Amino acid sequence: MTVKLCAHADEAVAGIKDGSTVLVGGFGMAGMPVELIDALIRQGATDLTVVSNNAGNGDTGLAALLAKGRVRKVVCSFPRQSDSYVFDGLYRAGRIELEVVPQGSLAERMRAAGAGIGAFFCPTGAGTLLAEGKETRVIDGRTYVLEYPIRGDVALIGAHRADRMGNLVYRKTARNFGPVMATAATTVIAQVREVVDTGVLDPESVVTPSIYVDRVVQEATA
Amino acid sequence: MTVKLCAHADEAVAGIKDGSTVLVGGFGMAGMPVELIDALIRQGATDLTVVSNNAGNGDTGLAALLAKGRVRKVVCSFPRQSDSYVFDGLYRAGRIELEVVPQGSLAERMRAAGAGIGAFFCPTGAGTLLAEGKETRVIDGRTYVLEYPIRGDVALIGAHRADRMGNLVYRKTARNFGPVMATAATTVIAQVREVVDTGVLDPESVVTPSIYVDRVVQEATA
Amino acid sequence: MNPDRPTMDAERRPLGKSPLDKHDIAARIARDIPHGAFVNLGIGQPTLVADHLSADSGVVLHTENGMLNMGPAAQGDAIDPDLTNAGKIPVTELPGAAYFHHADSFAMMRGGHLDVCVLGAFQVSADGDLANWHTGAPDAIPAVGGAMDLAIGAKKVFVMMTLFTKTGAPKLVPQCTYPLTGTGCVDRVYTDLAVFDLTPQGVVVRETFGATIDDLAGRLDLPLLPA
Amino acid sequence: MNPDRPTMDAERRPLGKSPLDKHDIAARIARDIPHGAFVNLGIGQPTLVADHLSADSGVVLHTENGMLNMGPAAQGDAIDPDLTNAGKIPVTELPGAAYFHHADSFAMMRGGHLDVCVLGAFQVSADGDLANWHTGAPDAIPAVGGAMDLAIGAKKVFVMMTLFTKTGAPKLVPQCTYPLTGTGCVDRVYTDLAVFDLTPQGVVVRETFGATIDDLAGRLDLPLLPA
Repeated sequence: MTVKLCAHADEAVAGIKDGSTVLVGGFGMAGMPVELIDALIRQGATDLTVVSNNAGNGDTGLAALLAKGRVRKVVCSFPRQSDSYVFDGLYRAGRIELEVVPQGSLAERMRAAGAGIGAFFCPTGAGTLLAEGKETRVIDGRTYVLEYPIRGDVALIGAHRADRMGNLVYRKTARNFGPVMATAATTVIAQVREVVDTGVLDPESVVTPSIYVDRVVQEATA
Repeated sequence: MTVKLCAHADEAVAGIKDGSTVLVGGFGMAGMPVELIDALIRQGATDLTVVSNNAGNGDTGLAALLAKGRVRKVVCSFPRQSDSYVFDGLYRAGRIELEVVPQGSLAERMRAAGAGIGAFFCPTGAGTLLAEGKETRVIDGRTYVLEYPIRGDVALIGAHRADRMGNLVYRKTARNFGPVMATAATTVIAQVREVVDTGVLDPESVVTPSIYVDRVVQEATA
Repeated sequence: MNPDRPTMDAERRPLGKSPLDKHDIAARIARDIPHGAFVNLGIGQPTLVADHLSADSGVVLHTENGMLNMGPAAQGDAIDPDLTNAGKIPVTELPGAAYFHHADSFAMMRGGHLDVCVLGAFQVSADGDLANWHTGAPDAIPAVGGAMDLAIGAKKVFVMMTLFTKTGAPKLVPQCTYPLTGTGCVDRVYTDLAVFDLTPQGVVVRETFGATIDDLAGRLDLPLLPA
Repeated sequence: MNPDRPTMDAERRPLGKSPLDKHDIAARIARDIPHGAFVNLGIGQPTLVADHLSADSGVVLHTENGMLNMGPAAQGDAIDPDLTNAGKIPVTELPGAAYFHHADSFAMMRGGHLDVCVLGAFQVSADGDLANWHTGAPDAIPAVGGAMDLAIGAKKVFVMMTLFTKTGAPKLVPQCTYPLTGTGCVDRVYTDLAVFDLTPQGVVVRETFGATIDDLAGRLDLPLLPA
């Protein structure tokens, strides 16, 4: 349905419910939707499951959401970083759940959710701790692990530009998880640096077509 | 490995072996690698399995390859067209095998081959003739069919422009199966309208990165 | 789209009084497509629906060969062999269009992102099974295209068909006898004589055209519920 | 890349006479990367390999966060927060680069399209099992990143590590004691003391640096075969 152009990040995150699964884009700071995360902190939803590559850095963004006790579970590939002390503390205190997923399986499981795939046999992690308890199958002599989709109620992503219909383009490696998450969530909210008129973006270069995007907000600091 | 820029389509298709599975791009004439197919006819490989959306039109291109008795089996979504008389005749005479695959499953099975997925549960076709004999599973109340990858020994695709490294861009709906087939075959051969210097294509807009492309030839008629 | 606007062709008979022709059915379907919906129109008669969507409907057309925001058929110099619809007919692009490859296009369909698709049918069963790809004739060459993907993918699947074959056999049936395209996938059936909702409670007649529910009940082999 | 060219730093000790430092190992690995190969260099020491690839090597670097033809680390004004490598360090782009999203990037890896990846390791077993993501310590927070995807994806997986830990324990072992990253996935191990091929016949010593095969055999708990 028609994209909603929001005047402020608070409007963009309105209505996110307690208990939601929130997909959060970005790889390090590249593509991280910082203003949307800050708005989510103000918005107040709690008991969240956050799916993101990392589990927060320093004291801002995701780390600040975690520090406020609003996240029940993190699904990510790499929680441990030099400055992931907020997550580390919560985890060691038993105050947050963690599901570690190999980075490619994390992306592919969200792609499966967006693409209507019920489950898929993936070679990654076969024979490792991360496949324990999962169904496996040998296909053509190779062992695969059955992986299920990861769906979001909401996706918060950062993109470079949107047009007024909600088509998105990204910039360099800030693209990362954004396009995949945009396919995998019921409500997709994009923070962009610039909103341009419809027709300005080259149709050959649109990465996330408007069909996937529900709300767009231009960065206040852009 | 480094892409080979070929001076002629005959050079581009050299070495295709009897018994190969050949993925052929295009949807109708859009994206159809006509010069590569003509070169394959001259090249002589036989006992081929052809994977393509259609099974040839009129008397040229794929239909001409079929007419010469060089194709053992066609895997496609839509063989029957107003001018598919070459295929129709061979099929009714029992001289060619046919595997009909829903169009999206055809694309997704090639994507799986390119993406290292061993098999996937797909909702398309569940409960129909095309799922007969296939493993099914109910996941979250919905019935899925287990589909396996389709790999090519060779892919013949049409693209708009290539750079000298082999990066490809397409044009409008001529993109169709090309990018997927490029990921799914051992040797990927692209017919393009123009070869440009490396650095000319916008890195944000490259659709098929050079890693997937083995040989490039500029159309003689371009 | 203004749901109250009349059909575009002023010469058409007013709805409800007499059976609809294919243009009337297309107009009737267009009225039910929500503003801003993402829609795929199947090959053949369903493409007529596009003619009845007003410019301000905000409806975005998808074509499974890799495009969103497809425009009308191309004429004259606008014909571009690189730009066709799923029926391989040259079309145009509207501002805000996007192109993508086949795997992405069908991921979009299969993943449930399209709001509506409109398909033709040989038969539809009371519980929403669809048969539209294969007559089952022994000498027929099977060809499915994207029909199965469309049938299971869109949030709402509308069927557009005549209610009876040329020989008078019902096409809305208790059980399909033709090979299925998908099971339990059809939400609503638009025909020349009536519009039917296929619900868990049964077949609900939403509207009739030149026929009464009793007329229809006498010719169909399944129970009909009033709206 | 000219496989005969010397290491780039003329001050390095000649190979073969004495143990290698990490720069020497990186240079040794660079020599074995074929011209025009598509290569992923793991986070940490493997990134040093890039310093030893000449401009005419034709090697194209992949970074799993969505880029091919990555250039060297960015300096000064070239630093762009939108352009980093998998270690989140600002990098540059070379002509012929391409960007793609995470699912496409890992499809590229998992699908076997990379020619070579170079990874660090805690342990490698004789039959190619790799342990490089988790110490197994009870208080460790598990974090795998893209290690498991890289381990099973590339056509050739090279490991770069010291042959012994700081306390002298072998890292090339009969069976890994640390949690595995992948099974049977390592093709070759480059260390400070030797280069090993892991073959179906056993561990083959291709080359030694300041040690003899007998020296190594005495310190490793597995049989070694000469090249």
